Formats: sequence, C-alpha cells, structure tokens
Amino acid sequence: MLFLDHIWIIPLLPAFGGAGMLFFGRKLQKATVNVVCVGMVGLAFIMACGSVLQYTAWAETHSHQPYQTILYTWLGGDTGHLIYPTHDGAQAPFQADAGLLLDPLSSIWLLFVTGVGMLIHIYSIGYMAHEGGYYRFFGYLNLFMFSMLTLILANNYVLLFVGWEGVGLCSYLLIGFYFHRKSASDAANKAFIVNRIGDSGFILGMFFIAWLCGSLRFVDVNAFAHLGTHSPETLKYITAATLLLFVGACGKSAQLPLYVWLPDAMEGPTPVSALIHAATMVTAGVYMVARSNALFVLAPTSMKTVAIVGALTAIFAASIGLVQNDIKRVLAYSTVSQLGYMFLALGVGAFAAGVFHVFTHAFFKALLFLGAGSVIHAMSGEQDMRNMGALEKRIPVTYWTMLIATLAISGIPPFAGFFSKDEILWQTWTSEGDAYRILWVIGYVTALMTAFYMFRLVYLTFYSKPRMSREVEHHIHESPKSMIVPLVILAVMSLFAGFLGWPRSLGGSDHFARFLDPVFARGEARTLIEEGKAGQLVAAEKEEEHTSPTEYLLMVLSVAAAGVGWYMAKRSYAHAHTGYSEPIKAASPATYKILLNKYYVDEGYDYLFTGRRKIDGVRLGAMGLGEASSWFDANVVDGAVNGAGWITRTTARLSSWWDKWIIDGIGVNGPAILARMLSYPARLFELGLVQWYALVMTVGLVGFVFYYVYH
Amino acid sequence: MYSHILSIVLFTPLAGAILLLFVPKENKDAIRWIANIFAFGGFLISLPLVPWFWNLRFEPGFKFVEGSANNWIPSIGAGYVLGIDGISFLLIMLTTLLGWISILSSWTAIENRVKEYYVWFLVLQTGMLGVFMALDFFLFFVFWEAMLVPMYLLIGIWGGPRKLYAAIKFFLYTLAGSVLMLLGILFLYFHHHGATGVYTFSIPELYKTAPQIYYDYGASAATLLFLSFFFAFAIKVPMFPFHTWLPDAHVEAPTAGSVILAGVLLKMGTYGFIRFSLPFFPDVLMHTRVRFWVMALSVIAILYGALVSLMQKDMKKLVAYSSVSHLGFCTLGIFALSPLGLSGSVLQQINHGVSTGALFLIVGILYERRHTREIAEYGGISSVMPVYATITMIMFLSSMGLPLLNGFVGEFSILQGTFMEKEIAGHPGWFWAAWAVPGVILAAAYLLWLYQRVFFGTVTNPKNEKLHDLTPREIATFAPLLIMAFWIGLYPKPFFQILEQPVNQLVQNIRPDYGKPAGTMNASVQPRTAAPARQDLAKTGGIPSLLRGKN
Amino acid sequence: MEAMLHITTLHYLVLGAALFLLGVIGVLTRRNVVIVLMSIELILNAVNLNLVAFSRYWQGIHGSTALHGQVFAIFIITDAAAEAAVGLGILIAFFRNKETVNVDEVNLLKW
Amino acid sequence: MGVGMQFTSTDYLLVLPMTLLTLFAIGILLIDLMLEQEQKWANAVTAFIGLLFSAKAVYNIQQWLGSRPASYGLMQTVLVDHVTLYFFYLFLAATAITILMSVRYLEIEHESHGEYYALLLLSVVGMMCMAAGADVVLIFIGLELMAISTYVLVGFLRRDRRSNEAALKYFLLGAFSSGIFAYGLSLFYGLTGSTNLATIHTALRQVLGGPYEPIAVIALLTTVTGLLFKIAAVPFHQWAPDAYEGAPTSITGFMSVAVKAAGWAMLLRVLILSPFRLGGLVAMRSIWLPVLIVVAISTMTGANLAALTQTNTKRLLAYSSIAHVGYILLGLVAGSATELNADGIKGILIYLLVYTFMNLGAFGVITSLRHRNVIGDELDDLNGLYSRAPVEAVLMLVFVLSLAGIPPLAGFYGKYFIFLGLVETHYYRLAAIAVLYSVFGLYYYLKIANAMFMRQPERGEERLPVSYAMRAALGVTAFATLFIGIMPNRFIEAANWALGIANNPNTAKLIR
Repeated sequence: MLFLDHIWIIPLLPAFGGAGMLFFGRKLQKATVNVVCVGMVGLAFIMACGSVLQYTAWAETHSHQPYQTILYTWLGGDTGHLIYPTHDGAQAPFQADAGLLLDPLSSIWLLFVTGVGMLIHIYSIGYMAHEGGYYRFFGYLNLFMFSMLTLILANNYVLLFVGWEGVGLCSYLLIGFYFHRKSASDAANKAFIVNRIGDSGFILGMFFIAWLCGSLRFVDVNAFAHLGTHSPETLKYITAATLLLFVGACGKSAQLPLYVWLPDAMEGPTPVSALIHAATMVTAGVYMVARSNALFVLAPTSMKTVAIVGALTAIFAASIGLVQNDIKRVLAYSTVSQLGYMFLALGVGAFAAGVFHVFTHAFFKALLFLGAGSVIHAMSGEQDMRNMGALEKRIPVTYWTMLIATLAISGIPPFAGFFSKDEILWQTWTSEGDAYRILWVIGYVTALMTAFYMFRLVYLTFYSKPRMSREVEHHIHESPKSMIVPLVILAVMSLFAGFLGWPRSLGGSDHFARFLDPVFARGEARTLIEEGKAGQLVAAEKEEEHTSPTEYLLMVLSVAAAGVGWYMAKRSYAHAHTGYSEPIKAASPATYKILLNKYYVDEGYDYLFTGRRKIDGVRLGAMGLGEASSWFDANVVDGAVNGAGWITRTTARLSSWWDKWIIDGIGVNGPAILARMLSYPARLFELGLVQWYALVMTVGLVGFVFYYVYH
Repeated sequence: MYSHILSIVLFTPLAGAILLLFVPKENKDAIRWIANIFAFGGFLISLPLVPWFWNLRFEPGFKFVEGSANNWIPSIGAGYVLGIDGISFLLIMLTTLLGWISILSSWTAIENRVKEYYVWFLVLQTGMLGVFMALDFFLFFVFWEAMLVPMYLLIGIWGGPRKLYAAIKFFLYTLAGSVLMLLGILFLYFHHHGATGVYTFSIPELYKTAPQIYYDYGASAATLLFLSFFFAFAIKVPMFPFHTWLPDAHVEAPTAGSVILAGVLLKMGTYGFIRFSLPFFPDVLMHTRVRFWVMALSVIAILYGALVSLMQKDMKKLVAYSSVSHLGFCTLGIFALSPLGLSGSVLQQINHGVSTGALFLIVGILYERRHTREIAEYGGISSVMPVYATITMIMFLSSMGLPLLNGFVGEFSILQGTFMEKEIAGHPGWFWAAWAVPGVILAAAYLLWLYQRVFFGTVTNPKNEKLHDLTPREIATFAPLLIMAFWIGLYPKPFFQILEQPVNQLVQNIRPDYGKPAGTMNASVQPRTAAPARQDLAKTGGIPSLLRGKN
Repeated sequence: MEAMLHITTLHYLVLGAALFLLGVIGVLTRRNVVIVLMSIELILNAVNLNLVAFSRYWQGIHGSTALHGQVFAIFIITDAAAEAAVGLGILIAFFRNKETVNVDEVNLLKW
Repeated sequence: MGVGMQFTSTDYLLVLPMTLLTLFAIGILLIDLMLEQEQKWANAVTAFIGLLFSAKAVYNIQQWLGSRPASYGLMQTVLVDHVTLYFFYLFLAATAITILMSVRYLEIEHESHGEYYALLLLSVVGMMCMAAGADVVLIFIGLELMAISTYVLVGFLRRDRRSNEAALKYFLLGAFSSGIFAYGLSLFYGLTGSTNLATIHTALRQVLGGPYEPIAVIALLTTVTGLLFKIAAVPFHQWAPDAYEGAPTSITGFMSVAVKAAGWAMLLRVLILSPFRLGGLVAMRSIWLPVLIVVAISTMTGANLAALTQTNTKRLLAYSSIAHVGYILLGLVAGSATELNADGIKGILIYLLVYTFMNLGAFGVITSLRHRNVIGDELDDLNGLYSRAPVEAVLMLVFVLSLAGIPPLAGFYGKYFIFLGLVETHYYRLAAIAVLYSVFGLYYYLKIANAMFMRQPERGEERLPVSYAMRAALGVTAFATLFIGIMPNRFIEAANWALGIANNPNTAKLIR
C-alpha cells in the first residue's frame, strides 16, 4: 500500500513547489522552475494513479469503505474537553482533523485534477515562455494544485473549506497575474469577493451541520444522514444547511446569481482559464454538493433548488454564449452553462451522471481553452473571433483537437460529452413531476444552443474567410511541442473518456456509475423515495427502466439537437467574410442586443446594488445614498471624499461621518468643548476685586444661614 | 528562576530602562543596542515559561503564583501577587514578542530623543506585562493606569501632526473608563469584607464572593457595578461606541507605538472582560438585556469597523478601524460565554496581535520611505518591492482570516462557539453568527481593495520608483510574525490545549448547567452557592446575611 | 413691675450683631482701603462686645471665675492692633508702587 | 474653676516645639543685623537648624506620649495627640523644604532678608498652635499668628506690584474672614460659656434645643466660614488664586501646603476635636455635613473648570490646589458620616502628607525656572523644558501626574483613601463625581506635561542653573512622591498611628 499510506504526500508535493517558488523563485532559472513545478505535479499525478489503484483493491476487501487517514488534529485541543452542545443537547467535541479521505468520488477528482493539471502545467511552459514573472505563475499554479487537492482529499468540511478558500485565493492571484492591468486586478477582486459571499454561506452551512451531527467528518455526517428517520425539525435544519452549502457552491461554481465573476476571470492567462475556470476549481461546488449528497437527498427543497438554479444557469449562460465574439468569453459562458448542467444532474438526484459530466467536461473544456490559447498564441494575442477565420490549414493540430472537443461538448456520439449529457437529460426526464419535464426541455434547448455556439466558434475561427490584419496573418504559426502535446492527449481523452460511462442501454456496463455506487447508491435510492418512485428502489429495476424505448428516443433527439445546432452554425458562418451578419441579429435585433450585453446583468447590478449607472439622471441604489451623503460631506463634513462605490462603501462613508461628528463630536469632544466654554465664566467669576470676593463670601455665608434658618 | 520567573520577566524591561538612564543621550547607537538587547532578552527570558507552563497546562488554577496576599500594603490588604493561567500566559508571550519586535522596528524610525523613547517604551513593556500577571486587584489597577503614561508620551512626543490632541484624548478617554472601575473594585473589596470579615484585593479571593453581590444587592446594583467595569474594558477594547480614540491614537502614534497599541494594549480590555467581568458578574451577564447589548455591540463593531475601514484614505486609519472589527470578533466570542467562543476569542486576540501588528509595521515601512500614508500616493509597489509585497499579501490574508493562516482559526472557533449556543439573549446563536459573518466578506473587501490600490497597477508616482525593498533588519522583524501566523494557522492544537482549562473553568463558573467535561473544575474558584441558598440570601439581603449564607 | 429699663445680655448681642453687620457692609461697600480696614476693626469690636457680654452672663451662672470671654477679648484687641499694623504696612508698600488706596483699583491679578 | 495655676513639666514639654521656633525666629532677626548681603544664607541655615531642634522636641513628645493617645496641657488649652504630632512633622517638613527652595530664589529677587525666615518660623508656630489648640482662644491666636506672618511673606517682594496686591487682597480678606470666624466663636462662647472645645462639645449637647437653634446655626456657619476660608474652599476661595499668583513662588508653595495643612488641622480640631476625644462642634454634624458636601462639590466644580484654561502655571496650580481641597473635604464628609470613619479621616491625613511633597515639588520646579529677567511662571515658559532642563522636566512630570492621582505615585493614595471612605460610607454618587473630576483634572495637568515635553522652546536652549539647596529640595520631594507611591505602607501606618488605628485593616477601627 505504498501510495495509499502516503496519500498525504500528494497535496504536499505541489505545496512545496509553490512555497519554493514564492520564497526563492526569483533567483531560479526557468528550467529549474519547470523541473520543480511540473515535476511536482507529475509526481502527484503518478501517486494519485497509484493511490486510486490501490484503493480500488483495498475497497474490495473493505466493503467499499472510504479510505481515511488522519495526520493530526488541526482545530481543537484533541482532548475532548473543548465541547459544544449540539441541537439535541448532546455534547460534541470541537475538532477538525488534518485528515484525508479517499473514496470513489474523490478518486475521480483526484485523477482528472492531477492529470489535467499536469497537462496544463506542461502547456504553460510553452505558453508563458515569454511572460515575466514566470516563477510566480508556476508558484501560483502549484499552490492551486495544493489547494485543489486538499479540497478533494479532505475528510471533513473544515479542511475542505481550507482548499475551498485556497483555490479562491489562487484564482485571485492568477486572474490578477497581469496586475499592472487594472481590469485584471478588478476582475481578481471581483472573483475573490463574490467567492467570499458564497463562502460565508458555506461557513454557516458547516456550522449547521456541526450543530446537527456534532462532527464535520464526512463519514460521521453520512452516518448521521443515513440513520433512520429524522424529525421534521431536524429536516428543516438540514434543508437550511444544504441551502447554505449550495450558496457556497453557487459562488464557487459560478451559478446564478453569483456567476458574474467567471466571465471576467478570463482576464487571467489562458492556461489558468483552462485549469481553474474550466476544468477543476469551478467544479468544486459540484464536488461539495455531491460530497454532501446524503444530506441533500434528505432535503427535497434543496434538491429542487439546485436543479432549477442549475437548469436556469445552463440556458441563461448558453444563450449569452450564442453571440459573444471574444473566443475566451464564449468558452467562459459555455463553462457556466455546463456547470449548470452538472447541478441540474445533482438536483434531480443523478449524482453519478453529474459527476460523470464533470469528468468528461474537464477534458474537453480544458482542451477547448488550451486550443483557444493556442489560437490566440498563433494570432499573436488576438481574441476577437471577428478578426479570425480560415486557420484550419495554418494550425492543423489545434484545429483537429478543438474540433474533437467541440464534437464532445455538443454531445455528438461517441465523443465523451454525449454520454454524460445524455445521461443527465435522461435522468431529468425520468424524475417524477411535470416540473422536471420543463427542466428537461430547458436542458434540451441548452444542448441545441451549445452545439450552435460551439460550431459557430469553430467555423468563425478555422473556416470561413480570413479576417485578420496583414501582419497578424504573417505571424500565424503552430504552437510549440509543449503546447501541442497536451492538446493531443486531451483530445484523446475527450474522445474516449465517455466510454467509461457507456450506458447499459447501449450494451455497455456503466463502469463509472458502478464505481461511484458506494457513494451515491443509497442517496439515489433515497431520492427515488422522495420522488415517490417506491417501485424503483433497486438499481436493477432502474436498469430495466433504463432500456425503455423512451430512452432511445431521447438519445436520438439529443443527437438531433446537436446536429441541428451544427447545421445552423454551418449555414450562417461557414463562409463568413469580413462584416458577416449574425443570424440572430437578422432574426430579431432586439434579442441580439440583449444577448450581446449579457442580459444587462452587470448593468442591472450596477443600477440596483452599486448604483454606478444612472437612470435618466436619477441614481438608484447605493450611489443614490452616496450622492446625498457626498453632497452632505461636501457641505457639512469638510474634505470628505465625494462619489461612492459599492453599497458598503457608501454606508461606510455614512458611518464614518457618524463616527466623526456624532460619536466623537458629541460624545467625546463635546464635553471637552463644553467644559472649556464653562471654564471662562468660572474664571470671570474671579473679578480680581477684593470686595467682590468678600461679597461672594458673605453671600455664601448668608445663603447657608438662610437655608438653615428658614427651611 | 523557576519560582520567580514572572517577576524576572516583568522587570527585565524596566531594568533596561533604568540602565538606559545612565547612558549619555548623544550615544544613540549604544542606546539602541541596549534597548534592543533588553527587549530581546525580555523575550528570551520569557521563553522558559513555554515548556514549564506546557507541563502544567491542564492543572487547575493559576500557575507560577508568586508573593502572598497582602504582602505589599498590608494595611489595606493589597499584595504583590503574580500568577498566570493559560489566557494570561499566551498574552504575556505575545507581549514579550511584540515588545521586542516593535523596539527592533524603531531602529531607524526614531531619530530624535532616542534615549527617552526607548526608556518610555521599556517602561510601557513592564506596565503591560504587569497587567497580565497581577493577581491582586490593587496591583492590577496600578499597572493598568501606570501604563497609560508612557503610551501617552510615546504618542505625544513622537507622534504625527495632531499628536497632542491624540495623546490627550487617548489618556483622558481611557482613564475616564478606569476610574469608575476603581470604585467598582472598592465596592467588591468591602463586599468581600462583609462576607468574610477580611479586607483583601486578592483576585482569587474576590472570585469567591463577588458573584454574590447579585443576590445581596439585587440585579440593578450588580448591573451598575458590572457597568463600572464594563466601561473601563469596553473603552480599552474598544467596543463600538467607545472606539473613537483608537483611530486618532493609531494615526498619530509612531509605528512601534501602533504595533504595541493594537497588539497588546487593546487586549487588556478583552483580558479584563475575561479575567474580571465574567467571573465577577455571571448573573448580570446571563441577564437577557445585558447579554443582548454586549452581543449587539460586538456585532455592530464587527460590521461598523469593517465598513468604515473600507472607505479610509489613510492606510493606518484603515488598519486601525479594521482592529475595531477584529476586536468585535473577540468580544463576540467572549460574550457568547461558551468554551469554544472564549478560546477562539483569546486565540483571535493573539492573532490580531500578530496580524495587525504586522500590518502596522507594513504601513510603517512605507511611511518611513515616503512619509505619507495616503493610499492615493501609492500604486504598483509590488513591482518595486516584491518581497515586501509578498509579506504584505500573506499578512493581509492572515488578517482576513484565510484558512491555514492564523486569522481563520480564531474567527472560525468564535463563530462556531457563538453559533452553537441554543439561545443568546432571546435569539438563537446562529442569528448572531449570521450577523457576524458578513464581517469576513468585508474584511476581504477592504484589504484586497487596499492591496490593489497600493501594490497593483503600474508605478504612476515617480516618487515610488526608487523605493528600496526590505532590509534584513526589517525582514527580521517580520520573520517571527510570519512564523506565528503559519504556526497558529497550521497547528493550533497547543494553543487550544493551553486555553482549554481556563475557559472551561470560566464557563463552569458562569453557567454551572453547561456540559461538564471531567476534571476541568478549578478549586480556586468555587461555584456559587446553590439556588435555595441564594433565595434566603436574597430574602435576608445585605452583607451580614452573607455571613450566614456563606457555607 | 417698675418701669425701669433692664439692659440684658440680649441688648448687647443685638448691638454686637449691629456692629458686625455695619462692619461687613463697610467692608463690602467702602472704596478706601483704610476705611475697609476700619470696618474690619468694627467687626472685631463686635466680637469683643459679644465676648464681654457673654462673660458677664456666664459669671452670673458659674460665678466670678468665668473670665474666658474677657481674656479672649483682650487677645483679640491685641490681634486687631497687630493686624492694623501689618495691614497699613502692606498698604504703604502697595501705595509706593501704585499711587492709590482705592480697593477697586487693586485689580492687577484676576481670572 | 480650681485649675492649678502653676505650670508642670508637661506644659513645658508640650509647647517646647513652638518655644524653640519662636526663639530661633527672634535669633534670626538679631543675627540678620550683623550679616553682610552675601552672608544671608546663614539665616536660612539658622532657620533650618531651628526646624531640626523643633523636630527633635516633637520627637521627644512622641516618645513621652508613648502608648498614650493624647495629653492635655496648659490648663486644658493644649491637646497634643498623635494627629497633632503628625501635623507638627508635616509643618516642619514643609517648612524645611520651603527654606531649601527659597535661598537662591530670594537672592535672584534681591530680597534675601532675615525677616523672611523669621516669619516662616513664626507662622509655623502659629500652625502648631492651631493644630495643638484645644481652646478656641489658642486656636484663634495661632491662626492670626500664622495669617499675619503669611500676609507679610506674600507681600515680601516689595517692588513687585503683583506681590503687593496679592498681599493686600490676602490681608483684607483674611482679616475679614477671621473677624467672621471670631464672631462665630464668640457666639459659641455665649452658648456654652466656655472656650474649651471639649467643654463646648458637652455643653452644646445640653444647650441644643433642636440642631436648628438659630443662634447655634449662625455661630456654626460663621465659624465654618472662617475655617473654609483658610483651606480656600468655594465660595470662600477667591483670595487663593490671586495670592498664590502674586506671592513669591516659594511662599506660594509654602501656603498651598503648610498653611493649608494648618487650616485642615484647625478644621479638624474645631469640628471633631480629636479622634481620641470627640468634641468641638461634632454635635452639630447634622448641620455642617450637608454644608461640607455642597462646598466640596462646588469646590471641585469651580476649581477644575477655572483651572482648565489657565495660562499661568502658578495660578493653574492654585486652582488645582483648590480642587484638591474639594477632594479632601469629601474625605471629611466620609470621615464624619456616621460615627467617625477611619478611612475618611485617614484619607485626609494621607492626602495632606502626599500633597505636601508633590505640590511643593511642583512649585519647586517653577521656582527653579526663575532666573534673570524670566519669571518663569507662565505656561509658555515651560515649553520645551525637557530640552533645557530634562531633570526638572521629568520631575515636574512626576509631580503633576501624582497631583492627577496616577498610580504608582503618591497622589494616588490620597485619592484612594478618600474614595475608599466614600464607598465605605455609601456615598456612591459623590465618589463617582469625585473620580470623574479627577479625570477632568488630568486634562490641565497634561497641559503642563505637553508644554514641557511636546512643545518646542521659544527661548534658547540654555540650561538653567539650579542651586544645590534647590536640588536637595526637589530630590526630597521627588523621592517622597515616588517612594510613597511604590511603598506606601509605612506612611499609611503612620496615619494609622496618628489615628490610633490598628494596621491590620480587618481590625482597624477608631477608638470611638
């Protein structure tokens, strides 16, 4: 059990790499940096494979228990004396271990994170070759790997949260990698803060769990969830907990309404977008929800919420993706949309399907981004598809790999995407209740859109007429080996990864789902109960239903959708020359405008929350207060800054005004001033005239006398 | 050594100060060296405490107790008694560490009246240590007030443009709080005499009788008494409406002064709450309205401090206000009155000392180079001073509570400790926690925004192009703080173990009904008499009845 | 009941009180320091009058040895003399520097 | 009344301190005639020796008293108890320090005459009579002796108008007040037929119909007026700032300390004869206690407010000393609230003790600032004092902080015992007011500290010459201020001894 016993080394490897880079990196040669960083991740990958293999062996003999190893107690005194009361009045010790847990779920993430991670590291060698801050970049990347691996391998929520925040930090650092660009650092801040909003939900959710279960270890939580029946009140709290967790997921996995940071995150270098904002980090939310499946299935409300949010996000983002011109933004929105798919899957209880989609998506989306990167590389930095075209022959490898990825994402069999996406749609359909049919429709339409915008991307980039300027065209060249190799590998994966989940209905044996059964089986069974499908408790029965004609029908339909999307894209863009016309624009300019402007969500946020935009001269939201207060500041509080930013900043200005003038003014300086004012009369009393003094004395005396004689 | 370790630690800085008096004030370097040697020596001398205390960490009661009650001023029953428990132990270590760091940090920062500066600083050091060590209320009060003087001079002499205002404000404001406390102390003193026929200021002795006041004089009297202490500590912390001395003091104070001010002085308030308010007035604290207000003020402080710091244009002011927010977390943890909240609170105090101390050093370093703290003056610093930028980032992260750094551990335990309470002042614990959580978001907002404005972007201001990166000495000042930040972040277990006994004991005394972990009860503080006994006390009332009600 | 006027202690007291008030009023109202001084003497004389009268009164009760009052009176007379002397001395010194004896011009020190 | 007319050795012993001082005073006057201008320091030496002798005499009395709390003498007119001795030592110490402070100062003022020291000694004699007198006659005579000597001392700078004026005002008001005082005493004599405080007490008990016997009330209030005037309590305080400002700085210190202490000794004597033998007007406590409370509050208020914006250091300290009277009065309030309260009275004694040192020290520093063409009593003269005279500056800091009552400095213990007494006697509101005013007071003390440490000197950086005598004076006062602050026990025990209280607080009770 060499690997499994030393599984804790896996996250530490990149941690060392990252730390080394950040502390000593500046002095190192690029070669050394490559060896260290890429080497670390490579080792991690090897160890990961080893551990997973050993685990599968181990699990056979251990009734598919998760493998858990605890290094030391991280939070808490480990004496059991630092206790807190749980919801049922019992006493639970405050504790969170630095402990790792390996089970099918984490194994999958472990594999593709290290794997894709390694590829992207290799890719970066070429991509970043000419960038400054080389060591910094790789340091951050390694740090990210460390956080991500912690997140995956954590055996309790707190440690998961460590990775959770860690990846957030690394994405912040990497988005802001070109920190001299204001847009970059803005995007970085936006990402971190929006994530923090989600995280705060996550923290509270964690506390609810701790309060309910008296522990934050996944095994304990699952045990708690699985034990018999729960009182309605408990279920209420579980719902609260799961919803709060989902808030966290929304932040991290860019779901409505917190998705806004992801598109901006494209400010980062392309490999970062590929690794963090496509393949790995953004799927953390999915992982966390899947990890908590036992709890989620106890809270139908939460499940429905997840499903609906997921579906809406999916179609919402996809529709935006239809018209974007920046190649990376198209991919960004497609990522959001695919994440929506995953949540839809989780929401309908098809955890395995969701995870499967994460798995496949990791490959083809990473591939797409890297391909896009390669394209941009070739186009010497150009990202606008309107200025591309006809690159098919010029950069053939990129072209072929990207084409494969596109086929995969559009769900054309037998490419990976087909299997996962089809599974999700199918599961949605089979869920009882009309609501789910609506969700299915949404998903279906999304699939169509996906196919459309992806092929639009392909056609505008590789076919159609060249629309780039002369000298750009002159420089076009295929990317170096270090970039090509990963593309090819990923392409292969996107081609074959789907076979792992080859559905039974097509004569396969759904290895993937079977592999995950120990994690999800009871969960899915539970959903079925919730959905009143008492008849289908057992997986076996599911299989029969699985092979129903409906499924084939749906399968055909979804492929058809992909085909339709492809065809439409071909028709409108195959021969696009400079100044080509967007079909949607032709159909309805209004819609096009709305889509192009992303439904004006950012603007809306600016109107409502930040108030950075006016409605015919009238400012709503924070800035409304802001202007009022800044007027006030200008006229009352001298030298106060005018203008306002976020709602908090405005409130802050108000409160600081309050601070300076009310609390400090009346509360503190007030008495002082008053005293000084009183001091002068008190002194004036001292006229300096003897007789006045004598008079005062006498009056004092007489006063006392009168008081006593006549009272 | 072993038996007098506390006295030794306490007076090492003072010895340094006295020695400095004999050095001619022209000989600046000698003065600097001596001061630094003594400050560092003070730290080294306090190190043996660590292993020694570690062995006793689960022992009940105060450790290393030195001197006997009434041995100082027998005729009023005041004694020179020192002793520490887990809480004061951590704070003492923090003090010795920060004292050394801040003295090291002012090597180049202070150019005029060097001798005076170091003398006052070392005196201040002794004063602060005394506050944390004193087991006699009279002694405590002496240190508590004496320590104001050097701080006042540090601000007033080496401070910025509005130093006079800031210094006097600091002195008067904090003194105003503590004089009322004196009356409270005297009341306890007489009450204890009434109960036991003994006049003493010994804190462990007062622990035994003070809680009875609630039953002898009624709730309102006890509440007034509670307030007389509360103001003293709330001003020092500072809690929400009493915080306005802080920004002024911080902005004007020299860097090292700010470090000590934020790192240690503020902790005296929270320490006072833990050491006095909680054990003395348990029933008052459990009183719904009181509890509600203290909790509400803490939450307000968290949000308010964060909001205000968000819009500051002066870095130092920003950090100062962030202290208000952080200390809000500390008080929240204290008044949650749960072991978890309390230990989190103490831990957070240490963290705040480390992180905010570092933040002030960071601001100070820029200030030393550019003599301005206007955020707008900077930008793109990270390309000029990469090492500095990295350290700053780490410290910002630790301050905003990023996991694996110290801040997170404290805030997490505080929030969980609050959250887990079924009912606090008529609201469920999660209600309070939920209100506090946005503070974490805001912390990220103001710190990252500050970082963006100062470090990111391109160097626009030509004055910033020539800035030289950290010198080895400056790095040396940061090193221990970085180590602490990572240590607490990665392996806080020892801290929790050190805190376990005192916090459990506190909660035991305040809420005897709280779950009873075995073997953490402390003999030195016996729980108050059982309810029936209280009843007849309440009926008969007055001090004499205590003589009856004592057994 | 023959209509003969008895002068009782009370009369002395009233007279004393009157003198006292006169003195006080004098101190409060007169501008000339010398006269103010004299008014103070007046007050002291009121005191003497009281003392002597009381001494008489108590002799009526305790017999002839109760002389405290008269002794006190003598002391006060002496003291009055001393005060006058010092007072005038101070006044002269003052007059040397500032050519006036008016109290209301003694106003250099104030506030 | 068959009182033996022949003096006993007791009588001689009890008045020996006064007698010695008187002899030395006369001696100085004689010697002074033969001294050249530059030998005048000899007067100071003589005076100092006189004080030492007197102190020895006091010590003898202490020895002779031994365990006995008190002893009468001179036909019951002198009552020497431990409190008296305590005050004797206090007067002597204060005077000694004053003499040390005076030598060089007078040379600078070109006013070094023997009379100065003679008058100092004589005023001390007066104080001793006030402290020791059990008979209003003696007390009154002592009062006048002290007062008259002080009038002259205040006006000692003959060429200085401020000095003249101060003397004149002080004199007029002083005489006026002693007139009123005497009137009250005469009424009491009328009511009780005695001038002996003990007898007055017993007699009052019988005489008093209700406590509101009008004559008695008037008698009381007039008397109290006289007393409050001497300790300069609002509204009988207004002479103080002017006199303090105008007087020679050394004398200002002397007045603010010794004269005030004497006033307190007299106050205690007249109101509560002695802790060992209650007497005087204690029977009318129900009347004078409220008066004292009102006066105390108005004193703290008025003085603190007026001090806030002063620009003249002497005047500022004058107001501060008035404010301190307010606190000490509260001590008396607490001390006589019920039966005599040990802590209250103890508060008064300790307060006066520490106040003597710290206030004299403060005035000493100001005196040392007096050099050619600089009077040095304006607040601005202190600017940047640290750079000119670091030692003085630090000492001044110590003194003002002690005045403000910051531990661990002597001043704190004065306040401490006052508050202790107030809390013990349940005057919580008064206590609260007092502590808040003490914070208030800190403000103007800090103004001095600010000037010395945080402002830049206007004039050159030239160092001030400080005479050895002055150094000694400052050294003693500073040492006392610090030492009492850090090791107060011995001094508290001294106060306990004076009041005949056991040192163990648990058994500390006044004898009656």
